[in-house]
Amino acid sequence: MLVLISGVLLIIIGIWAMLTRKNIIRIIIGFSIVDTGVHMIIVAIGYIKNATAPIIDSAVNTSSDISGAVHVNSLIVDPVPSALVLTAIVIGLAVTALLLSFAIRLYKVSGSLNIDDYEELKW
Amino acid sequence: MNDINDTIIPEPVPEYPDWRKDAKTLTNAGLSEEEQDWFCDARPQPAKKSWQVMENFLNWARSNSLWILAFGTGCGAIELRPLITARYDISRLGMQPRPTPRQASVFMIGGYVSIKTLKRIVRSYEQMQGPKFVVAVCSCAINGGMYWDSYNTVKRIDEYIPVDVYVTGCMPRPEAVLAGFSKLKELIKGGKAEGQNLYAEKFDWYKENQKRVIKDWNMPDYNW
Amino acid sequence: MVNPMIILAMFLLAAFATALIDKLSRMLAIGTMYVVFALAAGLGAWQLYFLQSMPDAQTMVYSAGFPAPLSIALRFGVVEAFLITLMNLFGLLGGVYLFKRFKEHGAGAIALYLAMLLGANGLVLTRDIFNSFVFMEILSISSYALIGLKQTKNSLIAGIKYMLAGGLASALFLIGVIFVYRFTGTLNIDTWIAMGNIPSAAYLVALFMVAIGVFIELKPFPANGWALDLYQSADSGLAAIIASVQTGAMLFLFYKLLPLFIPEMLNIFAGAGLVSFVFANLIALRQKDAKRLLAYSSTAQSGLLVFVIAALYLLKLPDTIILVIALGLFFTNFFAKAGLFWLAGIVKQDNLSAWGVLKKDSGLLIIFGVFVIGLMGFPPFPAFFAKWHLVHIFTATKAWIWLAGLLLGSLLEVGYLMRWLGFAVKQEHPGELSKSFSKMLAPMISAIFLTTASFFLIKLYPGLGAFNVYPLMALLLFGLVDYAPAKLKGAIAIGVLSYWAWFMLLPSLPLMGQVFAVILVGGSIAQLFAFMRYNGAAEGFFPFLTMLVFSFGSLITASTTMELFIAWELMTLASYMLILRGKKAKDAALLYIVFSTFGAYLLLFGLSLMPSTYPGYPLILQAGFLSIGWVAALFATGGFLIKMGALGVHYWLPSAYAEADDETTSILSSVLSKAGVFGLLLILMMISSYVKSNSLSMIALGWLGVFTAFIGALMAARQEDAKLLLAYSSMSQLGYIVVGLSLMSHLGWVSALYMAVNHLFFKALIFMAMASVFLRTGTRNMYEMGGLIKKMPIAFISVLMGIIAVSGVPPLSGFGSKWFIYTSLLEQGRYLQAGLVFFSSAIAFLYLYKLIHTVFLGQAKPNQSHVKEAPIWLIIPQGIFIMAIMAISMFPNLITKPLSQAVGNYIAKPDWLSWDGYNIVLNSPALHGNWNGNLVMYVTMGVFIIPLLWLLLVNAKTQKVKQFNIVFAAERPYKPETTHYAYNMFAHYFKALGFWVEPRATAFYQGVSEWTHSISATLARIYTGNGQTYILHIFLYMITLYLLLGVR
Amino acid sequence: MSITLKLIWAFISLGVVTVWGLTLNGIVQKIFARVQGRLGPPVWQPFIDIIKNNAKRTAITHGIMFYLGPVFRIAGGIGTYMFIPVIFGSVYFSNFSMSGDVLLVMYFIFFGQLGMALGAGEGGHPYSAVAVSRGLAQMTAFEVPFALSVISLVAQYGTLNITEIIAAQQGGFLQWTLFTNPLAVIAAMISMLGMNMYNPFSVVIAPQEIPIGPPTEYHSSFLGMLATNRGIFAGAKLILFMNLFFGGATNLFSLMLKTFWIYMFSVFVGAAYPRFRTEDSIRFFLKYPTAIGIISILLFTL
Repeated sequence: MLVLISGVLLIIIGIWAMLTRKNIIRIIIGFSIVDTGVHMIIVAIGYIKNATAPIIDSAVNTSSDISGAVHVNSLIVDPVPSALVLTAIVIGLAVTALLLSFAIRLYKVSGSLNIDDYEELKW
Repeated sequence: MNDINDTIIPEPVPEYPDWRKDAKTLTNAGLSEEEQDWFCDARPQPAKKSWQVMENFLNWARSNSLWILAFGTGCGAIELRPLITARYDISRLGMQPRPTPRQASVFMIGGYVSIKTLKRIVRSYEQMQGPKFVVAVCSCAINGGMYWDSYNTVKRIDEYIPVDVYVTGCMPRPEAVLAGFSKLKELIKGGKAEGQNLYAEKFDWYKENQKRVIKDWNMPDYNW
Repeated sequence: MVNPMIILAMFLLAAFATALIDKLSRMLAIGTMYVVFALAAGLGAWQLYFLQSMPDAQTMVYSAGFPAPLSIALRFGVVEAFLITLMNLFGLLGGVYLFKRFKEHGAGAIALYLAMLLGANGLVLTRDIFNSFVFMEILSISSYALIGLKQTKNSLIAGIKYMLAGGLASALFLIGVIFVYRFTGTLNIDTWIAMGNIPSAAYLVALFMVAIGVFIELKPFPANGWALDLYQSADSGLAAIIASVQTGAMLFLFYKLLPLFIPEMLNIFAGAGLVSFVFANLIALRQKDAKRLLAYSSTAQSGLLVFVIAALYLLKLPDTIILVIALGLFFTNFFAKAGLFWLAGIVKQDNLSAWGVLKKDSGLLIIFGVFVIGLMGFPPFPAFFAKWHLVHIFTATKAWIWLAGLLLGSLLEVGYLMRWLGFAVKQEHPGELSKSFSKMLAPMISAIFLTTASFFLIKLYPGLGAFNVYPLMALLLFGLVDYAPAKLKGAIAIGVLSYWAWFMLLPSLPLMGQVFAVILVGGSIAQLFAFMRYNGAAEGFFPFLTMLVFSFGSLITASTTMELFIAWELMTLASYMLILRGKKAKDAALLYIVFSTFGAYLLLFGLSLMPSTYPGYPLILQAGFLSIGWVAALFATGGFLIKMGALGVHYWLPSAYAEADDETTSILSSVLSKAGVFGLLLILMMISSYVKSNSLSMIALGWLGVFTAFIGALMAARQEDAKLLLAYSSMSQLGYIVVGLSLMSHLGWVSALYMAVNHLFFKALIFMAMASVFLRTGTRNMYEMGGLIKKMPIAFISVLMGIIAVSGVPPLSGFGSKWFIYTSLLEQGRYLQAGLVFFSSAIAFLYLYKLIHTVFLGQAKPNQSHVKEAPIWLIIPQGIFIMAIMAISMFPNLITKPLSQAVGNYIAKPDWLSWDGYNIVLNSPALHGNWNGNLVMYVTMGVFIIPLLWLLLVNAKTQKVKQFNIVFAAERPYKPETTHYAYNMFAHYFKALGFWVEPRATAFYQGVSEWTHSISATLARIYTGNGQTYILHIFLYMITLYLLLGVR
Repeated sequence: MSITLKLIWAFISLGVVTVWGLTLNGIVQKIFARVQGRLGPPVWQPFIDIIKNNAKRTAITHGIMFYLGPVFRIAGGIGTYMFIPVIFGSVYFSNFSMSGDVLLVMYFIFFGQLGMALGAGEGGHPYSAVAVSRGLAQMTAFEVPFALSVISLVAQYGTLNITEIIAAQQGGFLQWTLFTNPLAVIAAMISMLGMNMYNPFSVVIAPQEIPIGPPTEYHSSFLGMLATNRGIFAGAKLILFMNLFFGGATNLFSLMLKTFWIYMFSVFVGAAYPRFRTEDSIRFFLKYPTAIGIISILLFTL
């Protein structure tokens, strides 16, 4: 639950940063924070209290029936969100990287990182 | 009322140059090239009369329907007002003023003719349709009158357009003018008022006279 | 059955291999990429073919061999296959377009482009929500990176804005996904759908977040500032792909999610889509920058598509119908929008008014026209059929607001697209096109594809007769031979049209239809001669002329409302193109098309309320039995009245008539306006069962007609431009026709039709004669002419005959129409209307005299001394119409009897109307009267010839004089200009009655226009250009939608 | 009746109306003169004027339309007359009135006016065109009350046929439209003031201002023809009014009596009033007479 709340908090902080900071790099950092918040939420959703990691090892109490199918008897965390968050992190990373590279290019082209300086395209 | 003594019948102009020999071809000489397209350049031709009985009848009709060109060329034109209003009322003689020369048959020259007015008189006269008659009223129209030595007044109007009847006086009373019109009627009935044909026959002579006095001749020579 | 995995694998493989191949040869790498696209498109097509032969085949594929929850499911059904084909075809075309970029940037760009298409393909295929997210991100990231290839300031900042917005959208999406997963325990969409509705507010919120994540990517107004900047600044080739492929894929994802939404949510999204459609179009209205305009247009279109699928889903229509409609819209948009972006890259001009450079290449201009017209939803493009059905669906379900929004947005769209087309066709610009084969190929092929598809669509569409194809075929064929000399084309056109009219059109029609065929088709053919006067090819006339005439034919023969509407729209389109051909016709043509489209939408709505008809029998035949409701009649009437230029909606008429080419104006006025008469008559026939002459509505219509006649005549009398004068005159004359029709009586309709025929004859005659005058003098201002009777006697005679006929002076046929109108009005007791008609017809004398006096009489102008008679081609139609007028004047039975018979099929001829030889006798209890046109003609000839002979006898020797031999107060005139009484001829009249003709309609429409532009400008202010503001927009937008949804 | 006989009678009737119309014109001139305290021209003066004009030896023409203008004008006059039945019940004086009804007559009036306007236009004189524009403008206005009163007659009698309208008025003078529909008659009579172009509606020919208007350039036999038409056209209009509003005429004598007094109405008004400007006369016609005309229609419909 704490993870969930902190995830939400991170999202709010990130968005606050995106909306108030003028420096593009800071906005990107804000975006990154939002991303992290989202990842935390995902993880938090899959988490079940007192459960183990979704890896069938000694920590997991399993039993087999006659047909040989394996049954998991103890609580384990939902593996899917964990799998998802991995993908999401990769994607978030890619986007952040691209954002940063764009910001650098932009700085090279026009020498400013203040987002208010880029209002040519409008109306 | 009718005092015929005031009326003078003009003599024909005694001598004039042999205009047929000297005739210059008048092709609207006073006009610029561009303007020539806008004016007709046909000479007036003398008109033929129809057979006598018919002509007598028509002359009677003409004499009883004299339409005056309402163009007051001089101070004598003031006499036209009493003529057409209640006191003398020429309409009872079948006469009436017409505002356009096209429809008028009598041109009343009302006194002195300044050179400026002469231009307009010539144009108006030529635009009247024949047979057309001219009555010159006042001394000034006959011999210049009080403008005898004026630099800007013509003295003998019949050197410029043919005149049928002169009415003397300065100014003649309406009765005199009326008498002049009566004389004109007599002339028309007698077939003697052929000023139109005279003008057509002696056209070049008249033009020459006109051009002699009118220095800035910027009119067409043939004012149809 | 194709395993869709192959496609994805192929893309991945190619993307990775590119780096290697590029090392060998860059051309080879590019070639490989093209091959991959071609293969993928081919696979899609093959799958389509396969599914067609085996409709029940299993279309679901599981990636890991397990059923859904355990592995990722892909579906490769008909829709998916269709989209895959289209997208990869597009990828190929776009790739070819971007050839130079690839050549410059090499493997990176190629791989990114491949990845982008991979994302799109995957997005279409997958049935797994998280997988969708992945493909979405692949698509997005590759497009981000591609944008970064163009390293300009604007492009980079637009990229950043795009990434931030995209990132936020995907964050929302992701949170939503994970919460939904929490409730459902699976990521498979089909399983979600199968689980049905979970009654939990949190679940709804989660679903909402998923939906909004996708929706934001679809660039809804006003949360789309980033997208606009992106479209504007990105490379056109890339923008094209984003606008079509990316939007298409996202839309399909949205479509996949629809079954999950509760009705409230659908409602919200439909509403949001509609708002986006309307407002984006509204803002686009005042854009001057072509690419930004396209950006607005793209967002509007995606808004429309969201609206359509959501709304139709909400209405619980079968999936097939939703898909067919949505694909119809999508298909057109897909090609047209991308095509326009591509063209923008070729034109390389930001400013709309600079698009005149397109004129340098007529091929490109035609392509541009195809895209623009397709985008507007004109037939035969698929979008038309989609909109047609949408309107019918909304009408049937009484979804009035949606309907209104749809039509309003479409109207705005027509406004700016046509303005743009106007610039391209009319504005001169010195710039250059950046043409290359690779760039030209893509727009060319998509235009051809779009046109061909449309052509087949209209050909194969169920219930559409062959006649609907003729206009398009004519356009195509004459378009192909447009380089031929005008005289040859004219001869061919006249021959073909005459053959068609005589052997195919006339025999298939009832008498009333034949009457209109004679008016519309016959009248046009006679005027085609005039177009043969042009030396050289005179491009742009004959394709549209023949199209126009054929569409008249299909209008008359239309047997269903759809055929009627298609013919109507094709007619509008052809006439618009003809008007646009005029020298300064840009604005006039725009006004025309906007009003026409407004009328067409009214008509469309009216038609959608109509009952179904019997295909195969012309509507004009069925109209006697059909009965429609008054609402349908009202709207359809409104549509037709706009075409006729009735008072209040006449605003387009003067300028369109004035600015079109002179021969075109003749056709517009004399023929095209009669199409409106046809429609109005059709509607009146259908309501004749319950609306009678003394109904309030018909009396009101009568007054509308009378005032149209009255104001039209007054306006005509104060014009100085001869064409404007004639335009208002046409308006006035059509007013009489409306009055006649409004009588709903035998006599009234006969009078209206008689007037219609007559108006064709005399108005065409006058216009042809005036066309020759304009041709020779080079001006349309009447006061600049004068005295032309001596230079152009034939034109004078034509105009003389024409004005005698217009004014209704006996003995010419015009009196017949006046007689019919008065008697029919008086017979029905419409006394006051008859009085005002009389007043109007008296005012006609004012403008007619002004026309003939100031042009042909009075003083000739020196600069027109060279003027001579018009070429024979303009005289031939005049001859035809003079003969026609003389014939029907001399023998009125030639026309009155057939008309009475034609009308008699719908409203029986009363006993009290009879013919006694040429004498028409009226013996109604309310009115007795008679008219013997033949005898009047003889008497008039007699009383004319006798005085003439007398005058010739008495006046044998008449001196012909020149123009200045006039009595001029004993002076001589000096200039013809100051001697010609022409300008403001009826000043005194308007001193007394000027208050009638104050430009109220102008003020009203200008007010509407100004308000629209102000609103548009104000709305556009929300796009401040600041990236942070755009992020804020997205948030506020999300919150607003959420609040509207009202989930607690 | 054979067509030849018909033609002969039409000529005779035309001759009658010409003589009567010109005599009326002469009488009018006499009356105007007397009002002004003059003796005035003889009653036959119009005839002499016509002879004189036809006897002019020269004439000019500005072109074919100028030449045809008077022909149009007189054709309009004769034609209008030809379409009116002159004497009720007489087969000899019914002209060609079977060709059409009162609408035909009303529109045929325009034939001459239009032709004359065109001829005057080709004359090239600005005053002609000025006068035509005034005339047309005034015409649109005064035709409105006249049309309304004709419409009122339709509402009253249910016919446009002139003979039928006369027939409906037979049986004592109280049956005349004048007494059965006085408002319509008032409207029409005021409109007739405009048609006859005497004061106060004489701005068209305004001799002191635009020398006599459209015929400024006309002269000689052209003018003679126009003058003849003044007789015919005046006669035709008077007979039309007599037929519509004053019970028609059953013999030549009552025709003369009635037309004389109808004419005198506009003459008396003309002799007593000054002139309106164009816009004033338009306003005038479109106010009171039009209102009266509308009321007369409403009275018969409600």
